[in-house]
Amino acid sequence: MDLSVQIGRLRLVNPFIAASGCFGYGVEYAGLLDLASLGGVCVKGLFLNEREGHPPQRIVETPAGMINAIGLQGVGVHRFVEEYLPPLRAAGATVFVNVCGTSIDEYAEVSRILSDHEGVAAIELNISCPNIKEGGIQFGCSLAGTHDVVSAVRKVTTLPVIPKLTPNVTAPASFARAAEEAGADAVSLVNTFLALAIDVETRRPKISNGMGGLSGPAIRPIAVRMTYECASAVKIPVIGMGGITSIGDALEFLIAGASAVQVGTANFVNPLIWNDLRTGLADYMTRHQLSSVSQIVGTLDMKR
Amino acid sequence: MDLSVQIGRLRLVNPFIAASGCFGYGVEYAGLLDLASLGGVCVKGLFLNEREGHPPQRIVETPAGMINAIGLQGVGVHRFVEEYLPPLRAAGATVFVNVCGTSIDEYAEVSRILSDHEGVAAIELNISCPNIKEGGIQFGCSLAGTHDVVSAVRKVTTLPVIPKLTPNVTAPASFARAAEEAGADAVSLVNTFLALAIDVETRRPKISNGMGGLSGPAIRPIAVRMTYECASAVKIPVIGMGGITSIGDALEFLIAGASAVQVGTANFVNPLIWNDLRTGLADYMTRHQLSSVSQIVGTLDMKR
Amino acid sequence: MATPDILTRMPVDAAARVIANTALSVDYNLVALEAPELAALVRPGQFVMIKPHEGHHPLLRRPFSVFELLRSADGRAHGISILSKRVGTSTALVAGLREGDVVACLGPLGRPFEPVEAPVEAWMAAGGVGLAPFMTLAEALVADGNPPTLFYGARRAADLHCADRFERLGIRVVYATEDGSRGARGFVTAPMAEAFAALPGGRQVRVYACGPTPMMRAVNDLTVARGHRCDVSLEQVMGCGLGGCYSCVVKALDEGGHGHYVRSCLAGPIFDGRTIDWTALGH
Amino acid sequence: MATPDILTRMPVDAAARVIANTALSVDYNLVALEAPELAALVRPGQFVMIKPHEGHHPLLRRPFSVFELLRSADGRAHGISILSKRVGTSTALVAGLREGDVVACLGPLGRPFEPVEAPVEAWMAAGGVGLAPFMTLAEALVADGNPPTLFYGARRAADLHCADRFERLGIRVVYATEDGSRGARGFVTAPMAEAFAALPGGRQVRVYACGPTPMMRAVNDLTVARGHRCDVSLEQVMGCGLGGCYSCVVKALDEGGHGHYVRSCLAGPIFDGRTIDWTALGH
Ligand SMILES: Cc1cc2nc3c(=O)[nH]c(=O)nc-3n(C[C@H](O)[C@H](O)[C@H](O)COP(=O)(O)OP(=O)(O)OC[C@H]3O[C@@H](n4cnc5c(N)ncnc54)[C@H](O)[C@@H]3O)c2cc1C
Ligand SMILES: Cc1cc2nc3c(=O)[nH]c(=O)nc-3n(C[C@H](O)[C@H](O)[C@H](O)COP(=O)(O)OP(=O)(O)OC[C@H]3O[C@@H](n4cnc5c(N)ncnc54)[C@H](O)[C@@H]3O)c2cc1C
Ligand SMILES: Cc1cc2nc3c(=O)[nH]c(=O)nc-3n(C[C@H](O)[C@H](O)[C@H](O)COP(=O)(O)O)c2cc1C
Ligand SMILES: Cc1cc2nc3c(=O)[nH]c(=O)nc-3n(C[C@H](O)[C@H](O)[C@H](O)COP(=O)(O)O)c2cc1C
Ligand code: FES
Ligand code: FES
Repeated sequence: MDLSVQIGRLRLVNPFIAASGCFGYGVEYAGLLDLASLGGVCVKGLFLNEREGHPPQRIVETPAGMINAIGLQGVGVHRFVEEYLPPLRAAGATVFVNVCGTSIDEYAEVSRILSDHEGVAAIELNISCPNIKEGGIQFGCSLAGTHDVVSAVRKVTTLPVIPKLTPNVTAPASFARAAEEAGADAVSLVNTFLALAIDVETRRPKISNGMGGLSGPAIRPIAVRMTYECASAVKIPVIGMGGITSIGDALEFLIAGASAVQVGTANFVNPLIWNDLRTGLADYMTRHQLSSVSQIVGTLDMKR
Repeated sequence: MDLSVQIGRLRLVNPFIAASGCFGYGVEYAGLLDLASLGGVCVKGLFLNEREGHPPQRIVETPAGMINAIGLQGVGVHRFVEEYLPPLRAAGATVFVNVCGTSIDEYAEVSRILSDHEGVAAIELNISCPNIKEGGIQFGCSLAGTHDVVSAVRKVTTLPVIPKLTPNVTAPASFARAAEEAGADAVSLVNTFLALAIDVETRRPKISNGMGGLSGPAIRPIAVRMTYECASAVKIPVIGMGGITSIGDALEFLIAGASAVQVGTANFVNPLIWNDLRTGLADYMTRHQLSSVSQIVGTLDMKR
Repeated sequence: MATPDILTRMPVDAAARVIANTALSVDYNLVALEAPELAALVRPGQFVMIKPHEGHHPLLRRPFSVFELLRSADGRAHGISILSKRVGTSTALVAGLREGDVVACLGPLGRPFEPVEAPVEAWMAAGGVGLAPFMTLAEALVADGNPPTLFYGARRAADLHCADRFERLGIRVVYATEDGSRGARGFVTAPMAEAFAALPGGRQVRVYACGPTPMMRAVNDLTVARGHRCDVSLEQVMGCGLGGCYSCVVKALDEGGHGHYVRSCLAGPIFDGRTIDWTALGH
Repeated sequence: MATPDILTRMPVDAAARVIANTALSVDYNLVALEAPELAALVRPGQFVMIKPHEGHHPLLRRPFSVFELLRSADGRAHGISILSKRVGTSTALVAGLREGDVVACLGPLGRPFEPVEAPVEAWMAAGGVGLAPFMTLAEALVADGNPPTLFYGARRAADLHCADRFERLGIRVVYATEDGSRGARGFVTAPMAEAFAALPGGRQVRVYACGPTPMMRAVNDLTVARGHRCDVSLEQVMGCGLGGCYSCVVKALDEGGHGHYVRSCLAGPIFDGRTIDWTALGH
């Protein structure tokens, strides 16, 4: 069964991509599964330089979800291209790099460096991380900021540019449109929801950073809605995510209009989920007599 | 133990209020529990006239949550004051009325009629229902709209006016400020998150209206965050809600800055939750040697 | 005005201990629950809202008809049983309950069946797990000296359960199976139509029906066409069972034939079939 | 460069059948799991990530040390046991596991203990459920002909479990309880200090410690002050156990004494205590 999907000019063997921050640099999983069997591997957010991230406790569970404030700990783009990109290439992974910045220049610089190296399939612009003070979400919560970051990166790379949108706004679709106008090849969403869990005995936040980002099944119904809104608003492909734990969940996003999906939190629970997703999709396509994943994308019937 | 709290000039016997739409008109519960033992009973949203609501299926479960699109079925304000207000008064309930409108005039008119009757303790303005086409959230998603509805109602009533805010915006705190400036006595939040669940076999939404509002434990960490943001932004009291299922959950909202809380979805699961909440609060106050609930409100220590 | 009616309901939220859980087949279970206060209040055809587990998965309770009243030697009801068919998450949890487990059980809820008095005949039409609300009705009718007839349909003989319990009450059971493996081949409407044909002139019948919506609709149509009344027990998705959420509505017709959504947990689940807008029913 | 190291890990995700679940006390359980492929890979002190239930409540797996390797008559490891102390939701679910239940069990994970060779003495310092990683280490040391001493502390005698299993391996167990109900009164550091005092001059010791963070820190301080090395097994909150989430970090000191967050599921959970920034440790 052909499970491949097209994101702009990028062909993925299947629509299932490991979400950024939930799959390390990919290499950590090479002993457990075949990285080439994933539609894509989106690595942890990278700045120009190394970053320590927030002190622990960095995660806490919530009903059907979790809050994280990792603070984008990472090795920086230089160490990434030297130490991690080669084994990823060797493993045959389709590598998405999640690019961070505290300034527009930094986004452009990191993207430029990545473009100089073989083995990067696409750039996902993280303009939506709720967990860092400078940069990130400040661009993702402003239409002009979104436009400017995308335009700047667009100028320095021919790689597909995929801004990742935040759900913490009134109308994500308007951000998808701003990204499209600025030359994005696709958009991905959702990043995490800004959230707070309190230890009532100490009256302090449960995680060290105070607030963090909510992910997991809890957010899925909101993420599906936003994916539908964005896919209805733009012509470029949409990559949907938020709480996918099964093929049924993934299909909701595809039917809502996503051309591919990312899986984050569920990978922690079931690192072999990728096999289930592939098998489940093939089974669904057989039952519904479909020969291409594109026949699923955006087929939601909203009429009463 | 004195569990009472003050919302403006309104004194509640305890901080636990039944949330609108999750407790019928209150009278339905009079056979099961003593309505006077609740801090307040917020009745289902009322327009001027009767309203049929959406066709079933109206609810669907999601991970640790549920989506509803009831469509504000209701008896209208006239039947309410005639048929339901008298038994509520007789039962000793502190009655919050959730007021809806398709126009600013309708909000004002319903509020005026309610003010003419004994037994209404406060007016909660539902400017945040995601489930109806006209009115509601269109005011709640615009700062000017919020301001105008609150001002208009403020003019026609001396009852406490409590606009209920939507979480489907970038910065709920700015809406709390707009409400405060327009003369609101308090704000309540959150209403439900706009959400979508899809039946992947039929490729249609699972509920008849298409989209609906997500409530329940799933949303709690986001609701606590928004409550904290609003309480930090305004001087008027904040009533927090969203996914409260236990005293621990309720305390998170109080510590984040809510002066009282509402319980919606959890009441479906455990209609006697009110007893547990009262007992649990008294126990917490004893353990922490507190003599007044106000000693809990807004005591979150956000310093690292 | 619905208010006074509403105020009379005083359900109990019981922490009910599982006395026994008997698997009747791969998907049917009979669960006996200790709940004396609740059991004492049950009227025919009422239901309970059950949560068989801790935690939020799934979030909400589920409605189940009270199947049997469990009685002590002195005749006092000390518990109830439920007949559960596994279709999803909660019914799977119910199937997995073990003796000694405790389930949250709220009830009794809903408008009960009105048992008719002789000489009006009582016929019960059950499809599959739609059998559940009829044991309490049968007992009431038998106690009133008006034993009913049970028309009991299922896909195949293996899906017919607990009929012996009705026969032990002295009730005539007429079977129908889709594959003809027991009783008439086809739906219960076939033997019912025959029974109507054989009915002595002038004899009135009250039909009570519970099962899949198309089956209830067919039974209602048949019954009404013959000039009798059919009370149906509708199964809507219920969020609370108490009138709190307005999720469980069905479109009921007023005297002018105009449809209004009414809460089936309060105004139902038992409805006079003539008052239902069948085309508006969800599934 | 951590990459090559990472690539050598090849854990297995086993659907492990519960062979037995023994309640040792009100909060301690010993759970035997059938998982031959996984068991074959285990090295001393490694852990597994377990999900004892279906559904999202709780959402994530939980880390547990491999306690024993269960061996067939021919000596082949066909399963593992875990020693679980009930502290919250998942450990309560573990306590409730019944024979025949199947749990998702991913492992083995983490950097293992390095068993020292004679003449270096091996001392194991366990606090409470911190005993768990030491059985596999003890077996390796015994097999190498260098049987360790176990210093085993708990609040009270009733909280000391499974020590007999160590004694059966021929290991000397020195007890300490906070209430003095067995062995020395106080913490394990007291008998350890005595043992250090009694140590023949020039004799080297490697201490291995696992237990509450303050206990491990005290043991490390004591050991390092006496000029020996202490390897500790840290317990951070872990989201994945595989290096995917960066939740489990501890601040490790580089040669210049500068702290960097490293993932304890990959770089640990076993660390040389001198390389840890103890003040930065969460709890
Ligand atoms: C008044 C009343 C009395 C009932 N009595 C009984 C009884 O005695 N025994 C019994 O086995 N069942 C009874 N039911 C039906 C029972 O409540 C449902 O089967 C149950 O809620 C399904 O829960 P679940 O978690 O197993 O399924 P879910 O996982 O929630 O759903 C599984 C599938 O079943 C469908 N479904 C869920 N609820 C309903 C429903 N109410 N009607 C139709 N389809 C539904 C869902 O759409 C889904 O496709 C009764 C229902 C009502 C309203
Ligand atoms: C490498 C490793 C090996 C472990 N081996 C064992 C073992 O063999 N046996 C055993 O019983 N336990 C072991 N633990 C600890 C065990 O993982 C936790 O007790 C468990 O995760 C708690 O889950 P819960 O759902 O029961 O508690 P929760 O409901 O998640 O939490 C209950 C309380 O415990 C606290 N808590 C949760 N996780 C931890 C943690 N990792 N450290 C400290 N406090 C925590 C929470 O903050 C909360 O206050 C190990 C931990 C690690 C990291
Ligand atoms: C622990 C953790 C770390 C994350 N780190 C990143 C990151 O570095 N960059 C990014 O764009 N998103 C990050 N995310 C967000 C996820 O990529 C994803 O958008 C979000 O978790 C929703 O998907 P899920 O519900 O499947 O996890 C992180 C999420 C988690 C849980
Ligand atoms: C079935 C249902 C109906 C609701 N109807 C109303 C309503 O009429 N007016 C209103 O302001 N909010 C309504 N709400 C929102 C709740 O009052 C509350 O804001 C929301 O559910 C979050 O709280 P919870 O998670 O405790 O349910 C409704 C919620 C549910 C679940
Ligand atoms: S089930 Fe909630 S109103 Fe009927
Ligand atoms: S537990 Fe996820 S990186 Fe260590």
